[in-house]
Formats: sequence, structure tokens, C-alpha cells
Amino acid sequence: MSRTLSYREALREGLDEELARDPNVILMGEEVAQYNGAYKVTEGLWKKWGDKRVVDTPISEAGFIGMGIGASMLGVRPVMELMFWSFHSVAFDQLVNNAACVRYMSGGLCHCPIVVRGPANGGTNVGATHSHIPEGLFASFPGLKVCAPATPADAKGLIKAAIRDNDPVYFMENTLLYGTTGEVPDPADGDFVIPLGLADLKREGSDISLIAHGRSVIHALEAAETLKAEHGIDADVLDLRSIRPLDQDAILKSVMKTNRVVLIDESKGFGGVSAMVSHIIQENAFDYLDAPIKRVTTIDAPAIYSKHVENEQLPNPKRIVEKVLSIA
Amino acid sequence: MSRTLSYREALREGLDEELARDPNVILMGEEVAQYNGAYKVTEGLWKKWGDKRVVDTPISEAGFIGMGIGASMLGVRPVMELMFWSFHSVAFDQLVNNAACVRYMSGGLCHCPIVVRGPANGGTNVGATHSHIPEGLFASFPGLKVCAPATPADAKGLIKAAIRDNDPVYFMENTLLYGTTGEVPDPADGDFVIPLGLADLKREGSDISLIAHGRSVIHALEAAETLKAEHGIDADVLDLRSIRPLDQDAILKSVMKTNRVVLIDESKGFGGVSAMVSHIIQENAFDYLDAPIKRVTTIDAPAIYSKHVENEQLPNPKRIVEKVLSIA
Amino acid sequence: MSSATSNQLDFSTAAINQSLSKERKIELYTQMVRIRRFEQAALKYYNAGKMGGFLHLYIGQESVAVATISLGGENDHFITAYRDHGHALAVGMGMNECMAELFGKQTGCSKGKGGSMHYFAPDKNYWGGHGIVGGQTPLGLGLAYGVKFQEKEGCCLCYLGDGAVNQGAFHESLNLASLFNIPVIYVIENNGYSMGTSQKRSSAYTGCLAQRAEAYGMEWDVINGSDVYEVRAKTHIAMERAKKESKPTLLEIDTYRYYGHSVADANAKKYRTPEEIENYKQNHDPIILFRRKLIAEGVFTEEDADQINKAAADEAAASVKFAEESPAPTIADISTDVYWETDNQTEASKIGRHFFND
Amino acid sequence: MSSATSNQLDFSTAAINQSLSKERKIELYTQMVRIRRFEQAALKYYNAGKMGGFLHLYIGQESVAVATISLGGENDHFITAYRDHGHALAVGMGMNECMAELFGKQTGCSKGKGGSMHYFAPDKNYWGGHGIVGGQTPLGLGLAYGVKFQEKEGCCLCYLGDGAVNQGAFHESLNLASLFNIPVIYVIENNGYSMGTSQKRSSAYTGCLAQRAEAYGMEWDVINGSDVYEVRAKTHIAMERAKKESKPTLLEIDTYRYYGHSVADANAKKYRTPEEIENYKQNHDPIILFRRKLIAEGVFTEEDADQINKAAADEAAASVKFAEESPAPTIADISTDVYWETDNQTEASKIGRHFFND
Ligand SMILES: Cc1ncc(C[n+]2csc(CCOP(=O)(O)OP(=O)(O)O)c2C)c(N)n1
Ligand SMILES: Cc1ncc(C[n+]2csc(CCOP(=O)(O)OP(=O)(O)O)c2C)c(N)n1
Ligand SMILES: [Mg+2]
Ligand SMILES: [Mg+2]
Repeated sequence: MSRTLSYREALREGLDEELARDPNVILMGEEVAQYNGAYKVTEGLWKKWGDKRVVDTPISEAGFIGMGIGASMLGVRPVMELMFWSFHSVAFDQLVNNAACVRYMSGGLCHCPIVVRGPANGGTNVGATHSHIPEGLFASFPGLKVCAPATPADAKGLIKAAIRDNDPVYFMENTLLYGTTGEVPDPADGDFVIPLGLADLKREGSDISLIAHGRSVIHALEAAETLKAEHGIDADVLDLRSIRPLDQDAILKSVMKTNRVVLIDESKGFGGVSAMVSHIIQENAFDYLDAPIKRVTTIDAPAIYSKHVENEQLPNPKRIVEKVLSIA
Repeated sequence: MSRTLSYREALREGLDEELARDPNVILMGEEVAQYNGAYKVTEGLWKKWGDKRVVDTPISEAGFIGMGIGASMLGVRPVMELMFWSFHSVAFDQLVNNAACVRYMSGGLCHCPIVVRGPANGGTNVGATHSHIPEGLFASFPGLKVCAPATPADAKGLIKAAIRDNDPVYFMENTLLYGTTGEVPDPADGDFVIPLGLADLKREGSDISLIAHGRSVIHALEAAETLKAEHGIDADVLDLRSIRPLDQDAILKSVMKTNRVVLIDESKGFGGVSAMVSHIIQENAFDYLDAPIKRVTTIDAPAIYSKHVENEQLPNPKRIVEKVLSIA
Repeated sequence: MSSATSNQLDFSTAAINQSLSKERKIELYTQMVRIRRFEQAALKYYNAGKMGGFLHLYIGQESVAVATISLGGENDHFITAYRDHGHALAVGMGMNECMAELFGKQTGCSKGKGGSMHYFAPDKNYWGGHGIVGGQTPLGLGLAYGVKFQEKEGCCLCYLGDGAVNQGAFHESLNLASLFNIPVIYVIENNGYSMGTSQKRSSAYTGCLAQRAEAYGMEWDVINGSDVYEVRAKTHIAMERAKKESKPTLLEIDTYRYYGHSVADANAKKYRTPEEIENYKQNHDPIILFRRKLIAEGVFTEEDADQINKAAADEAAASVKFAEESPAPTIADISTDVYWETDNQTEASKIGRHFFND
Repeated sequence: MSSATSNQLDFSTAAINQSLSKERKIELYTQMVRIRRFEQAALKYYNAGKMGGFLHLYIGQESVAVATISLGGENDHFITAYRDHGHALAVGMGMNECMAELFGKQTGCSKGKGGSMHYFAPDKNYWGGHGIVGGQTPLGLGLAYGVKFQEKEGCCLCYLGDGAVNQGAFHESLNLASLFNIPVIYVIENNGYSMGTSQKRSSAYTGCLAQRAEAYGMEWDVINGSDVYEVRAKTHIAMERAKKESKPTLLEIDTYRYYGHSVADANAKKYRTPEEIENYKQNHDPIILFRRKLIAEGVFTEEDADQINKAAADEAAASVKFAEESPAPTIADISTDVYWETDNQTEASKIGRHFFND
């Protein structure tokens, strides 16, 4: 049995179940408790779990994220909310040095089972400083794990895996997905956990591989329908779900089947997850490629505010279709 | 006429000339003045130019880099030293939001002619937190420019271009190059400036393209000699020098000639400059490639301290030769 | 060490206020009213779906921007956070370009690129409009550094919220300001809340937030924000200190926002009691209080004041029309204003690839 | 608000010191001597090219780590910056694993992965060893948070330098510590300099650095670091406050480093006069002073003390031998200790690509 839940509800259910499972799990962040979360992901959890388990913090991201890292070394399992992942910029040292390196620098003596979560996306007319897309950035630091679910079920399954993981997991949600709905297995049917590192083939096709993560998956699925209906092109849509660990096998399997690839990535053009996936594909499936690997990324400028063009700056179904047609 | 200077001296000469040229240029950072610089790049400049032009700061990277950005909006031209580029982590917000986005968010009304410079490299046995390689990271932010010279002449020519540039330029030096020497044109022969965005073919060959920047260029040149002497393989060695703007034409020209590429990059394997260059090459020279693009990057773990293996973790001539032989 | 200035009862007698002409007083009133009317119009059209993103209203806090900025001279600079409409109008930006920015139009002050949180007018010494909490505080320091470097007698007023005081960059800035004798004045606009978190739940302090300045050997003061004269009198002291002694000050101005943190703040009436909000509106509203004062002083009449209100409402309505009729940015516009060199098509801009579009 | 404890002349009479047995006193002396001898050996072999990177010597500051850590119980935790050898030996780490770490050997406390700046011994409640100035201060807060969360009576002592106080993360930590009543004690080891910059050139303050605590309504104190008894007495008060009242404290311990910032600091004698250095060595050396005290107290004799010195030197020499003879990490070792899951070969570690090597 499964129910229809919103992405937000699915996340909340995952958090709630993990709070129940392990008394060391705590939620922490700005406005997560009494205010019920800036985006209401944690709604009701403070009321249910109380001050000790759900903690409001001042606007001190370096301080409270570092505090969570320190506490995690002692066995607490903090799940920290960044109100926007964009605010990583003021906590960067804690995120990439203390969390990512403490295990290594201690020769394996310390570990850091934290989750940092929050929305990481453009598209909400909040301008450049609030619209960073940091999946690729953090995945480039060994010691960190990164995932970015696109559907309610994936959001729930992955947040539970992230919380149980004994390494730091940076969990990237999407403001524009919070309200989207989908089927999520019923808790009565058992513990629903999706392991990190497993991609999901969200649509099967044979002509081209559309590889994406996060909200770009939704765009890719929409583009795939258009491609099929209007151009007879049948696309595989592979949702990476997890960026690090990365399901390289699934990527290569799709490419070896379709021989053509378009990568969709909300990052700006220089770098991002897609540049890395592109390199991996050409390195490992060189002889299978019938055309250059193409990408659809965010137009290479800081995020524009104007809602009249912001959607054009971001990947969207129209841009994906055009890109596919350019090589198909 | 040219003289032999060390990389450090060449940089210093460039700084000195720019201090002389423009009274708005100031140097600022930890220990840059009275101490003469942690790595002695600024030696003698405080004595020569005084308190107003060469300024020591407390250990407050976010504070003083932000201060430099603010002052630059008013017409000051600060050249800020990060004692290690690794310390970007505590000033990240100022570096990627205020410097990179202020022009955009103001619709072009503000600009930010700053330079942030300092060593950005591994290889000095200082461990994970002090050995970050952030060229690719910063190049991924539109609004920023990044360069990474490998020789004394390039260091001088590029630092002068960086200071004159009206956009923020992040200038990545290398501790292990400071003491290396090379020919640098005599100031008497005219102002020596190397524009950003221009790669330099440091060795001509026809069999394979070795594309690198920073200290990896030196390794690539050494590897090229071994390849020639021991394996009869004649390599192009292209020094990117500047990461953003990037000399894509020079990259493609070399690849179209040799049809085989190894990219050398001190970054860790996920991402980095090389993943981007790889994507650009396969996208734009797909039909010219006779083999997959390969890379030599830093072994994918936080930087190890032990000097017994740190050089093995980093790209080095031996690893480059092996990689070339795997596809040549 | 410094401490709060003594609580003078009537700040209208301070020399800096005595020197105000009737016209200037009316102008101050008018500016406050214009801010309120501008934002009320913005709110209306936000709710009508005409703009996206955040809209952080300044309503209730108008006296802070207007009174402090009224003291500014040629070499005085201003910079604030995302709650920036009030300062923008107070420095002299037009309603049209401000409203058009909210509507995301080409004619906006930032060409529709910055939005509500990112108003700029460098020609009016106004340096934004910044979205990252506390992120503007080192910039304010730098502007003041620049003024001093250029050997001008001026200062920078850098505004921040009561929640922003707990950002590391602000602390670093305070130390630098004091250590280097930078003519910067940090103005904490204390409206009692950072989003849904009250001051007591976000900050530990002795006495008040401004007193944290003592940690850095810095002067500080606390100001009642509902009194335009008090804000001017006390801020003036700090500005004189900056200009004559090149010394920074930390000011805390008690104020209040009537609406939620942003218009999207659905909880605005949950973390504050309706009585608390009503009390401010009735007894502390800076516009009402100043209006009363000016009438008592015989500066203008009720009718004059009503007329000012109406003119401001009309101006706001006109700015909406301007914004609605203005063209939106084009897709090509997305790629300008990234680099000075490419915008100016310099030699440098022609070398190498600057943009990485697929 | 708090202020410095009154200047008691003889801290040996404090109950916490009165309770020290002869053996414990000798142990404290021995620990200080062992730190010094260990580092002298390290310096010698650093200069001989046996190790790379930085070597930040603690010589001159030994009393701080030894006296404070001597107060630690089962639930008390310690964390510091990169000048971390003293704390490591004081918590009970062996010279062998510490020396081998400097030599970059597999047998090092961090398997040669961390180096001089990154010693760790979680089994001894010692959490490093951190290279980014100020970066450990939120971690220290978190350790104390953990102790409180687990409802144990304990605290965390988090050490930092006089230069580190100007990092933003420290300020955020102070506010959080006070706001949340976290049992953390920040210990500023004030050796007067951050690299070549004197305290006066890096920090603005009233009175002293610790007094900055007042900004957060936090208790503070200043301690003469050359007196082991004083350090113990005053730190004990702070630890009791942490444990009994769950309240943080900011301590400032005046101390001095005899060598340069690191061994690579060629300017060590330029920014400080030789007289200043000599004065400390002669009149403030914590080891000499404590030795004198213990002899005066009849705890041991000159000969006993010499014997302790010799034993420490021998132990250090043996640790060098151990380090030299230990194996270096292999290339394969580079890739372990990155992820807990892959190290432990869990199910999770088998799904997806974790490492991106070419
Ligand atoms: C670094 C950072 N963290 C969080 C936010 C989200 N945020 C925006 S405003 C705000 C509250 C700020 O309150 P305050 O400083 O009191 O200013 P006010 O809104 O009251 O004017 C928060 C949490 C942000 N923009 N930047
Ligand atoms: C964020 C950061 N900036 C700069 C450095 C370089 N650095 C290392 S130690 C140091 C001086 C610190 O002085 P202090 O805090 O007084 O500690 P001490 O060395 O005296 O023990 C500096 C500038 C660093 N490691 N991290
Ligand atoms: Mg507020
Ligand atoms: Mg010091």
C-alpha cells in the first residue's frame, strides 16, 4: 500500500521516523522548531519531540553547523537545516574542512555522522545569493556525500538513509518540489529506505539518455514526453538521486544502450555535476558515443531575479528538447 | 633583455610596478607588511610604500576581504593576500557572493576591481585543510576570473593584468614554485603584461596534448621529455595560465593536431578544471579524438600529511607518463 | 568606556534638529510617508502575483532610514541588508525604478536583476541591498575605508538587523573598525525579531546589543526609533565622531515592523501577540508621532499632512503603472552585467572564453 | 557581570591544589618536562629534514595544557588548534605515536595523515589538533553540547590563540554557548602574538581579550600562565560553573612561546626583542617556577627533578627511534579513512562510486 504525499510531507515523515528510531537524532537550524520551519518541512516536530530533539538556532551557520559536527563526534546525530543551502557560504569552512576531513586527519579515529539539509535551487525569484546550486561543489570534496532527490518517495527513502549513514551527507532539496506529490510506501509495510549511490531509471527509452538529478529530472521527464509525442524520440531518463556516491554503472548502462546523451544540470556551465558525468561517460563509454555529450545548464550568469526570464535561465523542458534535437 | 628572477621576485616586481603606476593600488593581508609576507612575496614593499599602501590585517579573512571588496566599489584597488588560498573557506561568502555578484545584482552599477592572491597547492606536508586546490571551484562562479601562472614571467605578466582588470581576479600561486627561476623581461624594455585568457604552448609536439596549469605544467614538461626520450612520443604541453577566461581555441587547436589528450590537474577527481576542459574538448572536437580523454588528478582523498607519500597523491611526472602510455 | 547617552527628553532642541528648516521637516515627514505608501502599493501587487521572491516590508521602521540618511553629506555612504526599500527612497531613488525592480522589469534600478533585496544607487552613495544576513557588514567597513583612504571627511552608515549581529563577519568587522579607526557606523535596526525568533532567543548580551561594542573598545548608543529627532540627534554624534576622530560607533535603534518578516511569513501573528503589534501601531508609529509633533510645532496642518499622504499614494500608484508598462528583461539581458570588461567590450574581454553556455 | 577573580597571591592554598598529592605534583612537573623534551627532540629532527610541513612548538606554554587538563575527569573533553603537542601529551598520548606522526609514519597517532597540527585521541577525550584558525571553536561547543545532551556532568575545554579571537566562528560560538548554556570553557592561550603580529596590532578590546565575554553576558577570567597552581585554581572555578550550572566561561591565560610561530618562522627574533624573550625564559618559565616551588615545598629534590628531565629526554630519544624505524604509509593508505562506511566495508559502501580516481 502506498499513499500520495507531498515531497515536504514525505521528508517530514522520514525525519519523524528517524527521530523515533534513534534517540540521538536531533533536528537543528533556524526556525525549525517553534516556527515549524521556513518551508514547513519540520512542521509539528517540535511540538511532538520537544526542545531537546528539535532546536532553534540564531543566524550563525558557521557556529551551529560546527556545533553539530562537534556533537556528532561524540555520538549525537544532528540533522541540520540550512534555511537555504545557499547559506553554505557563511559556514563553508565547517562544511568542507571539519566535516569532510576530521575522519581523515585523525587517521580514522573520529567520525561525523551528520546530515545537512535544505533547499538548493534556483527558480524562486530570490536572486543570485539565494540561488546557488552546490551539489557539484560539495561532491568534489572526498569525505562528503551528496544527494538530491526529485520525488516524494525518493526524498523520504534517501533522508532516512542519510541519517543512518555514518558519514556526513549533504542533502539537497528543492523549494519548487516541496509541494509536488507522489506515491510513498506506507510505513505499515515496513521501513522504507533508499540507499545512497543508487540511480533510478525513471523512464525507459532507447534513443537517447537524459541524465539529471533534482528538479531537472522532472523537466527531463516532461521533455521526454514531448520528444516521444512530437519527434518519435524515445528517451531514457536516469535520475542520479545521489551524486556521491554516484551510480556510474547505471549511467554507463544507459549510455551504452542509447549511444547519445544530454545531461541536465541546474549548475552554471563551468563545472557542476554534469561536467564530471560527461568526463566519466567519455572515458568509460568512448566507443559507444555516436555524438558529443551535450548539456543543458543554467545560463552562465549569477541568478537573475526577474521572474519574466528566470525560468529561461534555468534548464527547462523546452531547452532540453532543443538540445536533444541538435544531436538526435 | 631579460633577467633571471624567481617566481617570488617576479611577482613582487609586478606588485611593485603596479603600486607605482596607480596610487589606488594597495596590498592587504595577514603579515604582508611588517613581516614581509609569510612567503616573502611582499618583502620590502611595506618599507618602500608605507602604511597606507601595504596593510597588515588581523586573522579575519571574511572581514578584511569584504572590506577590500567594499573599498574597491569606491575606487580603491586592493590586492589582497590569503596566506594560503585554502583559507578561502572562512571568507567564502565574501568571495562568491559579494565579489562575484555585486555587479550583476546592481544591474551593472557597482564593480569590484579586486585581486585576491596567495598560494593554492598541495605538496608541502601541511595536511588536508591547508592543501585545497580551488581554481575550478572559483572558476565555476560567473563574475569571477581565475588564473594560475606556472613560471616567473607568467606570474609577473599576469599579476599586472589582474590588477588592471576591472573585475575580481583570483590569482592562484604555488608555494613550491616561489623559489623556481626563469627569464623575465627587463622593465626597461617596456611594460610587461600578459592578458588573462591566453594559454601558452610551452612545448610543441604532435602525438599527444598535455594540458595543465600551475605546477602541473612543470610536471607535464618533465613528463614530455621522458616520453620523448624513452618512448618516442612527442607531446604538446599547453599551459592554460588562465582558467577563466579560458583559452578554448588553444585547447582545441592542440587537440585537433594531436588527437589524444591527457589533462593534468591538482584537483581531486570529482570535478576540477580538468572535468570542464574534458567536457569542452569532447563537445567541440569529438571527431578529432582517437582515444578517451584521460586525466591525472590528485588521488581522491583529503590531502595526506606524510611526506613519504604526498607526492604520490599529487600529479607527478611518473603518473603522467604512465597515463600517456595507457592511451598512446 | 562609552555608554548610552543620557536620556534627554526632547531631542527637538538638539542643535542638529534646531537647524532644520520648516521645509526640511516637511521633507522628512514626506519621505517617511512615501516609503509607507510605496510599500503598501508593493504589497498589494505582490499579493496580486505581480512580483516574485521575497518582499521584506520596512513599514514601521521608516524613521530609521529617513532620519539617519537625512544627516548624510557628499561623502557619506549607506549600505544595508535586504529590507532596503526605505533606505533607497530616503537616499533619493525614485519610486519608478524601485517599483519596476520589484516587478522584475528592465527599467528597475538593478534592471530587474537584483529584485527587492538588491536595490543600488551608487550615484546617491547607496551601495545596496544585500541578501546574506551580515554579509554587508564588511562591505560597509570597506566603503568607510575607501572614504578614509581617499582622505575625504565622510563616513559609512551600515545597517543590519538584530538577528544579524550573530554572524561572524559582523564581529570581524567590529574588530577591524575599531582597530583601524574606520569611520563606519553600524546601525542595528532592532525590530525585536529575526524572522520568528525574538531577540532573547537569538542573542546573549549584557544590557543591550549595542553594548557588545565595548568588547572592541568601541563607542555605542541606544536610540528610540519612533522619534525622528532622537534618531537624528544621536546619529549625528556618531557621525561627527566618525568624521572628526575617524572612530566607529555601534548604534542600536529600537523599532518595529508591522508586517511579517517577509510577505511570505505566514506566522507573523503567531510569534508576536496582536496586542504587541497594535500597541506599536497606536503608540510608537514614527509617522503618526512625527506628524503630531510637526502640527504641534506649527510646521504644517492636518490638511497639509493629508495632502502629503495623498500625493505619496498617487506617486506610488503611478510607479505601479510605470512598472507594469515597462518591458521585461530579455533572455539576452541575462548575460550582461556579469563582467565589467565584457560589458565595456574592452580588449581584455575579447581574449579567452568568459561564458560557459552549452 | 563577572570580572577577573581577585588576585590571590598564593594559589597553592586553593582547595583544588591543596588536594594534590606529592605524586600528582610530581606528575604535573613531569608532564611539563616531557612536553618540552619531546618538542626539543622534534625540533632537532625537523631541522635534520626528517619531517615536513609546519612544526608549531609549545615550548614556554606547557603549564597551560598540563594544569588545565589535570583537572579533567571522565566526561571532560579537550580540543585545540594546531599548536597541539602539549595537550596531546597532557591527556596521556604516548610520545611514540606523537613523534611517529611528525615523521609521517603509519604508527603515528593519525597514521601519518594529520601531521603536527592534527593529533587526535578520542579515547582520551582529545579531539584534535585543528589547522584553520578559530575553526575548532564551534567543534568545542559541539562537544560540550554532546556532553549536556547525554546528560553527563562534564564540560569541554576549547583552546585557541590570541589571534584566533578575531575569527567570526569564535564569536558565533560565544553567543551560542551563552544563549544555550553550554558547558564549554574557551581558553585563550595568550602568548602575545599571532605569527608576527602583536596582540595590540590584531585586536581591539577593553581591558583584555577575555573581557569580550561580557558582550555575551558570559563569565570570564584572566590567569597568569606561568603559575601551575593559579591555572588550576581559576580553571577549576570555570569547570565547576560548567558542570554545576551548565554555564560557559572565557578564560585568558597569559603565556609565551619561546620559539617562532612555527619552526619555519624566520622572523621570530624580529618582531620580539631578544630581551623580551630572555625575560620570559628567566623569570616566567613555568617549568623552572614549578620546579622551584616543589623543591621549596619539599615535594622533591634538585636531583629528583634532574632525574625526571633525563628520563623525559630519554623517552623522547626513544620515540625518535620508534618513529624512524616505523613504516611509512603506502600509496594504498592514502585512500583509507575517508569514509566510515567504506572503511567498515558496510553494505552502504558497496553501492555507487565513492572515489573518483583516474
Ligand atoms: C546567512 C543567512 N542566513 C539566513 C538567512 C535567512 N534570513 C533572511 S533574513 C533573516 C532574519 C534576519 O533578522 P534581522 O537581522 O533581525 O533583520 P530583520 O529581518 O528583522 O530586518 C533570516 C534568518 C540569510 N538571508 N542569510
Ligand atoms: C583561517 C586561517 N587564517 C590564517 C591561518 C594561518 N595562521 C596559522 S596560525 C596563525 C597565527 C595564529 O595566532 P594565535 O591565534 O595567537 O595562536 P598561536 O600561534 O600564537 O598559538 C596564522 C595567521 C590559518 N591557519 N587559518
Ligand atoms: Mg530584526
Ligand atoms: Mg598567539
